[in-house]
Amino acid sequence: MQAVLRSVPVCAGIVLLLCALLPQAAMAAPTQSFLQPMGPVAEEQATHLWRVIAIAMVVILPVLIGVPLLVWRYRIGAKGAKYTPEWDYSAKLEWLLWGVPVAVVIVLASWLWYSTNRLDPYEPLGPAPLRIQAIGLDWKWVFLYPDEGVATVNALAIPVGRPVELTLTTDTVMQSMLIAPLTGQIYAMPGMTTKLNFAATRTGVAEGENTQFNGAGFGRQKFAVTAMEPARHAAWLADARRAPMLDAATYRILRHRSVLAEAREELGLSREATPLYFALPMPDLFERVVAKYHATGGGGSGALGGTGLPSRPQGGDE
Amino acid sequence: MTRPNTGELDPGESAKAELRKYALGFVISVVLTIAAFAAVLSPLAPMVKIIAVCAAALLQVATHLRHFLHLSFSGGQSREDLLLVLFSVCLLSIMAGGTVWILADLQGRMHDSEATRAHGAARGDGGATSAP
Amino acid sequence: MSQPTSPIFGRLDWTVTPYTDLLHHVTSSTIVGAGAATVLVLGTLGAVALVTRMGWWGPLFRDWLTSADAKKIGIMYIVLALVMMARGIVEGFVMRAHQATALGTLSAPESGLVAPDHFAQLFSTHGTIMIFFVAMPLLIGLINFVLPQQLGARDMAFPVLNQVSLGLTAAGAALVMVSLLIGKFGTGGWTVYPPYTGIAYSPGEGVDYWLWAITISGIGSTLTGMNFAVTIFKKRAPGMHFMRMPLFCWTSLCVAIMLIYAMPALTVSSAMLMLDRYAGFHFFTNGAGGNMMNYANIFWMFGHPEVYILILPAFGVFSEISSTFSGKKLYGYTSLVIASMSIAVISFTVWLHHFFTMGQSANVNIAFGIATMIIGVPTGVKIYDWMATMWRGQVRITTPMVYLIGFFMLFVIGGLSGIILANPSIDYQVHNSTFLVAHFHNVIIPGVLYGMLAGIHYWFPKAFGFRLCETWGRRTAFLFVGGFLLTFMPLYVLGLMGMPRRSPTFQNPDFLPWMYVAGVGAVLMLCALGSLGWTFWSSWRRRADLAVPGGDPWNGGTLEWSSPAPVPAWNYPRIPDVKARDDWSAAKRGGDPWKGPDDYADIEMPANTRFGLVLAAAAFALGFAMVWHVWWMGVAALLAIVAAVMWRGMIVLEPEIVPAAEVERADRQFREWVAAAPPASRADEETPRNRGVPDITEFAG
Amino acid sequence: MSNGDNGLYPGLNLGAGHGDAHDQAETSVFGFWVFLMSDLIIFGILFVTYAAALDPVGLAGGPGPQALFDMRSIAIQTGLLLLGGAAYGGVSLAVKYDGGAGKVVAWLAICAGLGAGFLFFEIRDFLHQAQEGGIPQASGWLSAYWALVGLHGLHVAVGIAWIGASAAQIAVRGLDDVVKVRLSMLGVFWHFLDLVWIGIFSFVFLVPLS
Ligand code: HEA
Ligand code: HEA
Ligand code: CUA
Ligand SMILES: [Cu+2]
Repeated sequence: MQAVLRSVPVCAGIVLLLCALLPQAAMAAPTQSFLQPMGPVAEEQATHLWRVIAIAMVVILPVLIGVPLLVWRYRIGAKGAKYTPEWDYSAKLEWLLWGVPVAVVIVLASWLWYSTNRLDPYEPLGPAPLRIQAIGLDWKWVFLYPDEGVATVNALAIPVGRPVELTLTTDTVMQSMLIAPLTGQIYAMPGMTTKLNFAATRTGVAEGENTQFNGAGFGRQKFAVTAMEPARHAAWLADARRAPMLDAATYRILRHRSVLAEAREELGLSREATPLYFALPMPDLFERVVAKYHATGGGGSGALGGTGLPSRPQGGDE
Repeated sequence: MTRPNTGELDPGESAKAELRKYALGFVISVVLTIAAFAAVLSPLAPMVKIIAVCAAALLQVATHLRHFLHLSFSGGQSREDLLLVLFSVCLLSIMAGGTVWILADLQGRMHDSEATRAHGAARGDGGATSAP
Repeated sequence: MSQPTSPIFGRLDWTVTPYTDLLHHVTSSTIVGAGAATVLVLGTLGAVALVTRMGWWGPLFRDWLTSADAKKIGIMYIVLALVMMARGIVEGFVMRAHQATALGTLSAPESGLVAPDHFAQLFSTHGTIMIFFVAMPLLIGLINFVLPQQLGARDMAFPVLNQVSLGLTAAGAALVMVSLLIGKFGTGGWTVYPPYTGIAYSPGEGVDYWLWAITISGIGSTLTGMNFAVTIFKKRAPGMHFMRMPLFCWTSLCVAIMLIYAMPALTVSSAMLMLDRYAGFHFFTNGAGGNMMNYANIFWMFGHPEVYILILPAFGVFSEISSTFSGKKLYGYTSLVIASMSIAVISFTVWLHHFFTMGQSANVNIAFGIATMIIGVPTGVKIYDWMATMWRGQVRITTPMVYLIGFFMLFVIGGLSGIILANPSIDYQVHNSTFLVAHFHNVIIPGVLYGMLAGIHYWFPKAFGFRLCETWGRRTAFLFVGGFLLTFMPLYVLGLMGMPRRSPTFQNPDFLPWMYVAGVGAVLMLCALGSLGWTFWSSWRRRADLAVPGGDPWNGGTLEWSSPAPVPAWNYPRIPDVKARDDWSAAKRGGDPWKGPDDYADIEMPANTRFGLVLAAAAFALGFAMVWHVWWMGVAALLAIVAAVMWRGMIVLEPEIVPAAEVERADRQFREWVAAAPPASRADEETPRNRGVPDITEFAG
Repeated sequence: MSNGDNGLYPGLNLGAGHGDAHDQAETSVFGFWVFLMSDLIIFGILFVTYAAALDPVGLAGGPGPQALFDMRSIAIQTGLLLLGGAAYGGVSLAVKYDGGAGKVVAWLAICAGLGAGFLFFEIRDFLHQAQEGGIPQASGWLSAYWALVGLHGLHVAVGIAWIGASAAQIAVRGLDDVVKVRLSMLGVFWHFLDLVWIGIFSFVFLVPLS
């Protein structure tokens, strides 16, 4: 029993140590974490994380410190410890037990309010954002720059300093796009559009990914986001514009359930995970993909492929 | 606690009273139902109609609970049952109200791109007339 | 979908077993699959052989399967949970082993122990089993065993319905188990979000297994909730006012309320998904007016209350043991009651926090985020109240207390990560990451599982008449604490590093060290499981030394400690007349607590019936038939269910009468034994001198 | 509460000296109320699903309320169900005050008849709507409509079957305490269907037609 008692504070120590160390460890990782932000959104999110932890310590630490002390002080047979078996209520203590957590929650809730409003992903970060559209496909992302006439698969390039407005949809099941060092995630769903507004404040490469499981290739639905100087970005766009066209036939191949490497193979390219670049002849491709799911009759299969609905039983509409 | 419907009264007397209660409930229900239908057929503004229908429905639900299901605050089991119903309605309104709020908000934020807006508009008046 | 359907066998044929896959390609993945199926088959055969050899079929059928006694039903629930748990834990271990070997590149196909699709089945079955077929049966079983005794009642309000609930839960569990051998389970996780789980993207039987298993067992749980609620409202012993009920009864009431009002949401969302899949409806499909967001919405209307269904009984257990093992009254009874009830009610107002990232406006997220944080207040109050209970007590570090201490130290970290997740702006980053996985294992294992294990240790003597070995019990508890820390703390790190949950592969080599640590932790968890098994086994072998026929081994305060151990079927010879909160402890303080009643009367006990068994079999047949499109069998099973229900509605079950003389004989014998037994003080608690008759000069907690 | 305080149920007249029967009745009928509350949540969720689908996206170009709903038939159904509900008052009063089994069965028959009439018109509407293209596979809104109204219809059918079973029980056992308790549960169920229908005719039919 003594041994048991002695191990309690040791365990407590380990827990505290882990709490302190774990986040440090996460910081050491490259480019995939919001703890090394590349833009204002992720930066504020990381700050808010530390803020919440700090405030909550007011109510958490008493438990982590108090419990080992209690166990030690009031273990059976301990000398000099008071024993008040009938004591079961104290009005003053009640005020404290309820009051302190309430106060902490009020503080936390105010910060929550502030940061949630501030980080609404639909709010533009500044005037004249760069418009980009993302279409989630099974196990890859198609990015469209409608104003520049450029499309890519699994590559996103943004100019440092200029706000970006990313509009998302999918042409398959529900997905969720996260570019941790730049911004949080948001769901993308067929027939619907959602938005992410963000900006990069320094150059670098961030990894983006889908976080909503969608089948066997899920673990490889990643892409690189490169934040570059505006001049380089312009050059990048110009380069991409000289690439082959993203026509309906190509799009239909991309829609197959495949990861990037497999899709490249189907397009007659090498089987590796290098992004694809296209010129975009259809500036309204995104709108057409969204509209597919609103077409009267639902399960239609237009030039861009079907909607994945089971074929309609007869006697439907019309 | 008092006992509702204990049957301690003269049976004949109480039967009549209860019958009257049922009858009254029935009459109120009929009136409210007719009111709701009449409102819809009337030339009132849609918003007014909807409010009228909802009000009639709520009143009628209350009538049924009171006159047919004999719920009341008077005590004993009826009271317990009524509290149960009220608690359920409370939770249900949280769930239903929350759902309406959430889904309406989402719908608004996800279908406001040019693509979906154009389609919604093209299909006009709530799909009432569908055949092209 | 043009899979051929035979009129007799539906879509069943010989190609649906994992052995066929193994014959096709021999990989580590198919070997694991076939191995699991083999374990299932051999395990079943072994169990059948054992029961036959020992001639246990008769007693099994008479004393257990057809029994309507809530205590036996409770024990059967717990056994069911144990069986399912074995699979759930092994799956957890395989997932950890897989991820430790799953570092890959973007261009090469996925590597690692199992194939991506197999991995997806693993997390889907693991989550489903752990939530619905381990945690739920554990807590429902414990409540079944304890609640009537603590209320001073003979049984549940509806004993036959209780049997039906167990049957339906078992039928659902059996469906999940069968999916190991026949066909495959779904890959949609335990949340089964469409459209991925719709017919277009998940054709085949997998999702249907989930749907039927969950619907069938879900109906069972709803009925259980009603049973608990009505029992608490109508079956309390005279004098047992609400404000005298032990805290465990209060948390049971909360669980009941949540089951009644939350389970229907699960039933509806599953039924709607079924209609989509079987009948071409468009509730959640892509296009045609389907609205997949509504699935998430309805599912979490159930799902969030569900997680508090899991935790509240554990909180009830902690309230009991903190007081008993501190030899002290429970601090802040009223506060604890208010806190439990507020957790139950507030839990219905927060469900949106599971989809902060769906795209709604900031004000919606703010409202639900703040509502979520508010739950921290009553939870914190409970924790502080238990600490206040230990303050100025005489704390014995028995096994349940080790679990309680582990709970204190670890659960607050899980709670803190919950509070972090409740901030929409942070959740945008860590939603769907392993940070979330760490959060919920961090509240479920130190919260729910430690609580249930503590409860099992605490009440085990009441059920079987002997205590569990404390030394091994504590060893097990320490292994669970250490194993937990190693397995799940790394997942917080990985989540902050940006690793999504449910990842069959990853490309970042920095993840690898953390994966190894977590893998070691999973091994420790397996050791803990082994140690738990050893605790049961070694205690059973020493049952004569550990026997506590006096029935009150911990000098407890609530009613159930006044009866012998094992407790007789009728619980109490006369329904007790309750005069105080912690009536038994008050009686002990008043002196002469073991005085028998003046006279005895016949006792009516619920009679045995096969109704639950029949319904369970029919429900299983229905689910299986529908999964495999064997329509005739589905119709037959449905008709059988309707017929059985009609039959039950028409007849009246007569209770079994236990004659007064028999009750009197048993009761007198017990009381004479107690009078002769030497009382054991707290210092002797862990020694063979503890025969379940405490020294009543010591304060009973 | 079980300590001797028997708030009796309407429609029950178990007489003095039936302490246990009253206890049991209380437990059973209260339990049944609890069950119905759970059911209420199911209906509630289906109601909001229906409401959420009542927009151009949910209608998905399929036929809408104006094209499918027939006010006259809805009015008839409402009338039948309302009468049926009120008629159960006859059952309750007969059980409570004269105890004549014949009278009880007669009232039960009237309830069942009115319920069957309701179902007849409801099914006729369903068939008609299907012919117009208003099948549940046509749109999210129609899926919700069929599920909600169909589930209510299913409840009515169960109610009618239950009435039949009750009549059979009266024939076999006579009007004893067990049957009385079961009749009072049936009563709660039958009135509950009316409550749900009020919601349906108001929110499913009348509001969209406004
Ligand atoms: C009750 C819930 C529960 C429990 C106990 C566990 C226990 C474990 N889980 Fe968890 N897990 C889930 C619920 C649970 N899990 C859920 C809901 C998911 C999400 C699924 C999804 O994605 O949809 C998940 C997902 C999940 C993943 C997938 C993560 C991902 O998405 O990337 C992994 C991976 O390693 C994992 C590992 C483990 C491990 C190693 C254990 C082990 O540590 C297990 C060890 C535990 C014990 C050994 C305790 C056993 C003791 C008892 C049960 C009591 C004994 C009973 C009696 C005495 C009667 N779990
Ligand atoms: C037993 C189960 C259980 C319990 C008890 C909890 C408790 C809590 N959970 Fe957890 N949760 C799950 C099981 C549980 N959760 C599961 C299974 C999921 C994921 C499902 C899936 O997606 O597969 C999940 C997911 C989940 C999410 C969704 C995240 C996402 O998907 O992105 C969120 C977000 O808010 C959340 C929050 C909370 C909060 C705030 C609590 C609070 O109740 C915690 C309260 C406790 C404390 C705060 C600690 C003690 C208090 C004090 C010491 C003092 C007072 C403190 C303050 C005033 C701050 N949980
Ligand atoms: Cu998502 Cu509309
Ligand atoms: Cu939650």
